Order: sequence, then structure tokens, then C-alpha cells
Amino acid sequence: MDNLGYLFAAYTIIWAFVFGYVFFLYYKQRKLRQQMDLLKDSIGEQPNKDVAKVNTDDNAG
Amino acid sequence: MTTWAIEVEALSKSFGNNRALSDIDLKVGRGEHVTVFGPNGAGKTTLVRILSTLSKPSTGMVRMDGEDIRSDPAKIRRRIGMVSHETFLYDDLTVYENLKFYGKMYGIPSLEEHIHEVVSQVKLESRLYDRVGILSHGMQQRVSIARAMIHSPSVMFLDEPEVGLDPRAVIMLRDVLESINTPERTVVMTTHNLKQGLEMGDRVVILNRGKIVYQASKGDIDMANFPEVYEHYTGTAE
Amino acid sequence: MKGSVGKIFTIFWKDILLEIRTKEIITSVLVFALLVLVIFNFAFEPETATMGLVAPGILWVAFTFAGVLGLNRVFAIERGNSRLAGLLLCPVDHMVIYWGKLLGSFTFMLAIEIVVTPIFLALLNLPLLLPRLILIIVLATLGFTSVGTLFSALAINIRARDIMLPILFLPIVVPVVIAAVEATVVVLQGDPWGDMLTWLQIMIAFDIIYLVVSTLVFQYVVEA
Amino acid sequence: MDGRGALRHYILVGLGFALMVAALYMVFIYVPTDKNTGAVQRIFYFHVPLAWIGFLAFFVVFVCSILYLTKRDIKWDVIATASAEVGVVFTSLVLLTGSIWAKAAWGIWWTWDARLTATLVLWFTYVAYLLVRHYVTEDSQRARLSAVLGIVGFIDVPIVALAVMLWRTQHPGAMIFEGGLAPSMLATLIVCIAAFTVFYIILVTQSTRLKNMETDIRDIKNSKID
Repeated sequence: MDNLGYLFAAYTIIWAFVFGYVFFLYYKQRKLRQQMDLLKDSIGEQPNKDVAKVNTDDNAG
Repeated sequence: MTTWAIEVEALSKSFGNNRALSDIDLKVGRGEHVTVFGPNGAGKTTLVRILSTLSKPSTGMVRMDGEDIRSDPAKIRRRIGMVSHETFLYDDLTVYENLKFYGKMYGIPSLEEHIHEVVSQVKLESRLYDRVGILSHGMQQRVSIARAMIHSPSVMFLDEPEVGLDPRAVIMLRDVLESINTPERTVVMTTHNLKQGLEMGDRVVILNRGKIVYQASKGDIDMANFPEVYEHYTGTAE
Repeated sequence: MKGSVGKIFTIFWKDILLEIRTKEIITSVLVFALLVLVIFNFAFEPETATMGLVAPGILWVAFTFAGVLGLNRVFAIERGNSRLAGLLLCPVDHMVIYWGKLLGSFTFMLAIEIVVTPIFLALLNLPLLLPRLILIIVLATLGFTSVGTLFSALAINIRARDIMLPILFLPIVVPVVIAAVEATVVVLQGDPWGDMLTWLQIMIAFDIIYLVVSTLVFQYVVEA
Repeated sequence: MDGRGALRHYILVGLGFALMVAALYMVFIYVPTDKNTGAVQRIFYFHVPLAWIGFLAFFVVFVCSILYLTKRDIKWDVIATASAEVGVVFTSLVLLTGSIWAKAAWGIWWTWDARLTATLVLWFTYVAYLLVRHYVTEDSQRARLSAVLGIVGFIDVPIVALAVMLWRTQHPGAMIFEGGLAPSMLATLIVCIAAFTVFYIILVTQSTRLKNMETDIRDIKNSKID
């Protein structure tokens, strides 16, 4: 049925957008993690401390 | 009534997560003339903007004549005059029209007399009906001083008034500034110009990276050594 | 309060004086609005039957785009020499500045419309004075300038301000444009008052809501 | 993210996943095909929730904007942006799926029907909102100006809706609330709305977390330069 084509198109677009957005978030997160690890290395902090902690320590020192 | 014209307590200002001022404490007595030195980006302009109610502090308190400046900013603004390197003037209006506009905004009674008074103070009587745009930059700056004087403010902020002026205009400007630098008027001036700043201030403050790093009364300062002191605290020569 | 009204007019008069000196807003925007009218007449076949239906749209497209152009200038005037700082240092509530600037932009836009509308009506061979159309124009212009003055102040703080003002402004004023066009259709076709009442109500509601909201939020746009 | 936050996150993701699977099952297998419009009617079960959540997202922007201007806590600004982003993504989908539906049901891609027009205006408003954010670099100024837009833009929604409604109406929406919907269809719609609501919450919290992380990293970099 002709109708089904439209249905298929609609759901394809929905999932393409949704996955696109989720992938964009994931990609951003990965990039940020890399940057953070790089920073932690250069500061010489223990890598398991979270960001906020690094921030205050850095200000104090 | 307190004797302080301006009291700044634990003042901080952040732009986003960028700290422009941190933990500033400063008291300025009535009629005192304070000069704030500091390199570019030290936070001088931010400090003046907050003191003059143009900008809101992130934390901390500013009082003028004992009143929180945030409680009734419009009332506080009446006491404040401001001269910066920007003139706040409309190039396409005459000197007279500019002064009349600002005078009306401040609700000055007998405005005509007042305009003539402030214009003669800055020695520009002959240019009263000229458009501001055709005046030299030095003259525009003098009109700007007249503008700031129109409502006889008790507190005057001079935010790097000499920036962008040629040496002759600076000398002229200094004469004019000195004439308004009367003992009963509180003046806070920011500048790069160590010589002029020292001449005009009773007290000197050095601001660096948003913090007050040095404070001294004029009497305690060794004038000849001051450039080294400045360099020591800011890491930059004048 | 009485002082505030005086100061609103002080700001207004200063803008009028500047406009008389420079003639920057009215002349250029007026020419622009007339050009839009002319260009649209090329775009559509000037047959009377279709023209009657398209004409209100043409008029309001001209006014909307001319409005954006004029509103761009409203706060641009205050940008040089940090004049905005000078205004904000004045001992008045920031609302006074909003209303002063609003009064100016409203007057400038109205001045342009007073010239353009009779020309537009003449092109359509209609009577040059339609009182109901004047009412529509006043209501719509108030709506345009209430939002437009706020956005004009907002736009001077951002990059690409010339293009951002229309992008911000046009979606918000959609209800005014629709109402103004539909009401103008009623007037041009000589239909009774009752037919345009709903549209007038929408414009009045828009005007009131945006005058109030803009007055309240203006301080956040100009503070730093 | 601390331990409890992580746990909450996994519960949410699990719940969202379960709901989405249920929603898909109901949309494609459980619910019967509509007699009048045929298979394409199944777009409706995603189209309507997307529209609802899009609207909810902009409402959240509105509320966060007011909170930012009163409390001056940057966290409200971050949530507002995240919500506006998700809202624009969802509203784009509403427009696209609506357009496909229109083509199938009425034979045209686009019609200036009231709800379509209002949605389009909404979309433009929040694209402008995101553009302004892009064009202002200083954090507190960006937060302040976009908060003003978040308020001014949202207030327009009812006026736009009213104006375009009087202008023209052609949309099939009203029947949902007039009991024209079979119970199985209603159940499917409700599950879909629930699934998308959870999904929206996940997206906004994740996006918020990333934006905070970005700021932290920038600050660390800046403080290292000093």
C-alpha cells in the first residue's frame, strides 16, 4: 500500500534525528573525556578525582 | 551617618566562571581622592562600573553614604558623575543640546545658568553651539567633563579619562580635572598614568587580576620609587 | 512618577532632534518602504480582482520590513561613545529609558506609514483616508515597536546584530501581522466593523501583553 | 557524576528503553489499523508525543529563564539551553512527520493550517533563541539575554495559537479529546507519551551534564594559563 511508504519514511526520519542527537551527545562526551584526561595528566592529579575537585585544588595551589 | 563616601565589602564579580574582581574591600572617605592603578584587564573598569550601579556585583556589598547602592539605584545615580575615555555625547547634537539633555535627565532646576557655569569651567564658552562631532577629541573630553558636572555630583568617577588623547590635550584635561578636584568632592580615578595618578590622589590603590595588591596614603609613598613598586606588584612596567 | 513622564519625553525629544539633524531613519526607511510597494506591484499582475486580495499583504510586508530596518537604528543611536552607559547612569528607572525609546520608534514608524499609506491607497484607486485603517496601523505599530524596541536593545549586545534583529523579531510579531492583514482586508472590502473586531482584539491583547512584559524585562537587557 | 546520580541515570535509561520497546510494540503490532486513513495513521502515535514534549521543552525554557533572572544561578541557564536544543530537535520532527502525514492524508506536503503554522512559528522562535546563544560569547550576558528571549518567546505562544486558529483550521487534532479515539489507540498514545517524556528527561540531563563538564574543562584550562 502506498500509505506504508509514508509511514516508513516518517519513522525513519524520527529515528535518524533521535540517533543523530544521541550520537552528537555521545561524541561530545567522548571528546570532553579525552580533554579531561589530558588535563589531569598535565596537572598530575589522580585520574579518579572528579572535575570539580580538580578545579578547587588548582585554585588553591 | 558614616564618614565614608564609599564602602566596598567583600566585592566579587564573575563573568560566567571568569572572575573579574575577587574579594575587594575598599573604603573611601568623604572628599578623599583615590587613584586606582592597574594594568589592562586588572578589573579597574569593572570596579568603576559596579560602584556607579552600571553593573551588578556577583557577591558582596557596596554602600554609598551608608546606603546600599542596590536599594535605590536611581537615587544613588544622582550623586554620581562619571568621566571615561568614552564621552557619552551625541556627535550630531551641539554642546548646548547635549548638556541640556543630560541636565533634564537629572532634573536640574535653572538649567540654563548651570550649563553656562559648567561650560565656563571647562573653558568652552565659545563652542557652546557647535556640534560635538566637529570638536577635537580633547575638547569633546572637556565637554564630557562638563556633562558629568552638570548635576554637581558628590562622587566623581574618572575611568582612564586620558586614554586616546594627545599629550597637549592630556595637559589641558589635567588642568580641568584639577579644577573639579575640590576637597569636598570624592573622586575615584583609574589610570595607567602613574605621574598624573599620584598627583591627583590622596591615596593610591593597585589592582591586579581582580585583587587589591597594594594600598598606601600619598604621604607614605616614595614618589621616585613608585614605578618600581608598581612593577613589583603588577609584573608590568607602566 | 510625574518626573518620569517628563524624562520619557526628554529622551523622546532628544531622538527627534537627532533625527531632524541626521534624517537617518525616516528618509532611508521611507524610501525602502515605497520600494517594497513598487517591487510587489511588479511581482503580482495588477488586475483589480486579485489586487484587492493581495494588496493588504503587500502593505503589511512593506511595513514589517521597514519596521525592522527602523528598529535596528533605535538603539544603534546609543551605541557610539558608550552613550547607552550615559543614559543608564541617569537617575531614572530603566523603564523610563524603554518608554522614551519606544515613543521615538513608534513616532518614526508612524511618520513613515502616514506617507506610505495614502500612496498605497492611491495605487489601488481607493479613498486616501480610511479611518479604520488608521486605527489598525496605530495598533499594529504599537505592537511592532513594543517588542521591537526591546529586541533593538538586546541586539546591540550581540554579534551579527543586523541580521539577528529580524530573525528574533519576525516570528514574535506573526500574530500582529496576521491580524493587521485580515483587518485591512475587511476595511478595503468595505465590510462592517463587526468583521474586524476579533483582529482588533488580538492586536490590543498583543500590545498590552508586550508593553507590560517588555517594560518588566528591559532592565535585564541593559544591565551588565 | 556521583554514585547515586549514576544509579538514577541507569534506572531512567532502563525505564526509557522498556517504555520505548513497549511503545514500538503497541504502535506496530498491538494497535489495529485505522479504518479511514490506513497504516499511515501510525505516525500519529509518535507525532503527537513529539509535539507535546516539544511544547513541554519550551515551557521548561520559560520556567528556567524566569528562575535564572530571579536567582542568577547559571545552572538554570544550562538547563534552559539543553531543553531548548531538545525542543528544537523534537519540533523539527513534528514538522517533518506532520508534513509526511499531510501528504498521505490530504495529498499535500504543507498547508497553512493553524497548528502547523503555530508550530512553525514556535520552531523559528527557538532557532532564533539558539542562534542568539551562539552569537553572545560572555557567559552571564548570554544567560541574561537568552532568558529574556525565553520569556518573551514563550508568552507569544498562546497569542500565535489564537491568531492562526482564527485565521484557518484544518487539523484533525480535536478528535483525540472528543472520545473519537478507540481505547487501544488511547493506551498506545499514552505509552508513547510516557516513553518520550522519559527520553526527554534523559536527553536534557545528559546534555546539561555535558555542558557543565565543558565549562569545568574550560575553567581549568583558563586557570592553568594564569
